[in-house]
Amino acid sequence: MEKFSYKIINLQDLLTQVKELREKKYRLVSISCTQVEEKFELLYTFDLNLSLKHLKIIVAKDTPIPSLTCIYEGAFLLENEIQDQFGLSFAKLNIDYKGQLFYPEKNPLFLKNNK
Amino acid sequence: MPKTIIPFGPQHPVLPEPLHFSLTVEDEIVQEAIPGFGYVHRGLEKLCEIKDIHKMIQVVERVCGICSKIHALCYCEGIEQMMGVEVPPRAKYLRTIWSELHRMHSHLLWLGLFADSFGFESLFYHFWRIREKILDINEKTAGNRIIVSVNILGGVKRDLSTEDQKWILAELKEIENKLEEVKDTLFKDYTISKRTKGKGILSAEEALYLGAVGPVLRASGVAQDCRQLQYAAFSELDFEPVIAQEGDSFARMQVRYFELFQSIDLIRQALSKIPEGPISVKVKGYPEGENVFRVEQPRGEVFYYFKANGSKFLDRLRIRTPTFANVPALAKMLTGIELADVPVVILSIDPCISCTER
Amino acid sequence: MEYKFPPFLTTVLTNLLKRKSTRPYPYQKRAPYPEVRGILKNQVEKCIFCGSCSLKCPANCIEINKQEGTWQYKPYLCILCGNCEAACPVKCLTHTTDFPLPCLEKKEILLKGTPPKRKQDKK
Amino acid sequence: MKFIKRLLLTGIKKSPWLLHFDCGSCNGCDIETLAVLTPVYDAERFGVINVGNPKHADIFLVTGTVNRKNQEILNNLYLQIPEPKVILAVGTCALSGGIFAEAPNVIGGVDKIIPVDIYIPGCPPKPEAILEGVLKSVELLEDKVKNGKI
Repeated sequence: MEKFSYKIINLQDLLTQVKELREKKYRLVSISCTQVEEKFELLYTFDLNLSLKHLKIIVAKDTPIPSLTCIYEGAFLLENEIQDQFGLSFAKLNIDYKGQLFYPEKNPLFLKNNK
Repeated sequence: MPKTIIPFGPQHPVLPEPLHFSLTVEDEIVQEAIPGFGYVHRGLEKLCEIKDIHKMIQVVERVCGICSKIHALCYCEGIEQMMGVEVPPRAKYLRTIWSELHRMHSHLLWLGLFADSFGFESLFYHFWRIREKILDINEKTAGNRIIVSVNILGGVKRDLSTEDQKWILAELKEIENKLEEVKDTLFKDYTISKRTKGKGILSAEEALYLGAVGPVLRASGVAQDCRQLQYAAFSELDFEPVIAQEGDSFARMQVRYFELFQSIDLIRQALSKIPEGPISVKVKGYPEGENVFRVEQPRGEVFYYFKANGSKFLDRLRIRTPTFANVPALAKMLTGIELADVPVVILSIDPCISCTER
Repeated sequence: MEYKFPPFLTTVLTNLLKRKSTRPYPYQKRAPYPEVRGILKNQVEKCIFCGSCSLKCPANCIEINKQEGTWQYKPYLCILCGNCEAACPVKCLTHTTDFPLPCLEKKEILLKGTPPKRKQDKK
Repeated sequence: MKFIKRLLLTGIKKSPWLLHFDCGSCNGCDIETLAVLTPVYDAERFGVINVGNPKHADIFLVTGTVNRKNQEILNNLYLQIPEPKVILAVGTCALSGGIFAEAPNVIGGVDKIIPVDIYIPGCPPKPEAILEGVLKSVELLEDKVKNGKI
């Protein structure tokens, strides 16, 4: 198996970079969110013929993140999950559960200081 | 005809698990399907902050009871890769054998439930009777019927004796015969082809674009199987991904049925090549850094992301399970079909809700 | 539609002539396999109250008091993983092959033994 | 009146109907419960049928932990089952939360929301244990009918 490596990109470049990958027929595998102190790291993973490509963006809590749903329609579940668990917000989601995908009320349980 | 919204689930006779769909229906034809979740959500990824890396094996085994062994395999191989632990070859083979047994029991379970969804009760019972043989193998060799708990970091807990290996081969022969017996029924029966052919079609282009994985992707004609990544002992075994071209519910059944024979073949190959030697090595220290790992589950590719900080607790464990990836494709398949076909199409992706929500 | 013989009918009919596959459970009990993990038993006279089982338990179902020599086990929390059995240095913990039976209330098991004397105490 | 009671008693003894609800289990207990109803363990020998409608059920079989979203559904189903009824909690998760007791979205065992009559420990319990529990619950049902005000 290949070694894990990723590329850190700017928030503004995200959509253009992902669009390029889509044209090369990459498949969206996952978006993984990690809280590192006050910031959040989002790791986007793409796959083409069983080789992986990772992009990483680092955002603060209040910055709206552009949604991938205009490029990959199926990203709405992954993004809604992050919205639920970490309280981040995504702009222009095609199906927005407003933080109620998993919990009946808005309550980001995965935040580190929130027990 | 006005549009009507029909709630499907969470408590529905055909679904063993709570899954909710809001179906917008116009004149018996589904126009839009919006999934709803949260009835099984536990938040177990967060447990990695209070349970150490060894105890987390038991937690990830309980992400899903059906493919528990393969979750543990993915977790262990991922952590071992991070720490640079070399697992003894015998342990690799044993992991492969148990994971293929799990794939078989999961596929048989699904074939039964699928038969139940279109009302073929006797076929449902037939498949579940065959499945008991695999559970007996699990119980005898690993000590539990479903959650076998054999994996540890650095190897496996239990060994297979020569008598057990012989017994497994004999049982496999019997299972193979029983499966051959129903081949005609599955592919030639009028009811089955009427209920499944042409229902829930997904093209290869759409499947890739919506991120479908596993048998759903392979039934659309894309030959992608994560076992080709050669984790565990798969590098030394021969196999070709099973594919079908039509992309409908029938094709998905076909892929899963032939994967059963593939698994039988893989177990036979593994049992004939299994080397002697120790079954585990001692793991010292704790992992540091980031890693991703993926393996092929019965339902498709599972993706693990680890972030560790050198202490005995992981910083973050993220699990992207196969059904989670298949749900957008399912929502797409449901549009444009008749309301009466909804249960069949939902079951055709083999939904595992406890995986999806974790 | 042209009539076709349903292929599963032959299987169903031959099944009628075969042996029953049902295990008549309450009347006839199947012998458990020797490797099965069932109820957890502690031979408390052998136990040294070292605490490794409670450390290794992923569900925190074992509590140990070293001074008083008590071993407290909550069967309703136990997930039968077998980690404690593997961790025990004196092999006093064993899983029997019988499965835990249904009960009307949640009970804890409290065993009392004599903790081994420390070296300073012996002097 | 006595005659009706006796009729009810035989009815409930010979065919206790079962409602299965998965409330956040890992599927292990669910498939074991289903395995009990299929040929190898065949609970239909005792007249047990898995029904989808709570109003038809006598035995309520719950697997898994309770979380914030399904506690209402669990309570709803419980209220809809007519008396006399027996509640079975199957598996370690349903008893106490098991390994997930500390997870962020888990409230705990089933008995935090509804009263439980019989607990079946095990992770997952063997089909034999579930069958034993179902048989025990038939006895309890009988007691409830005998001592009830019907």
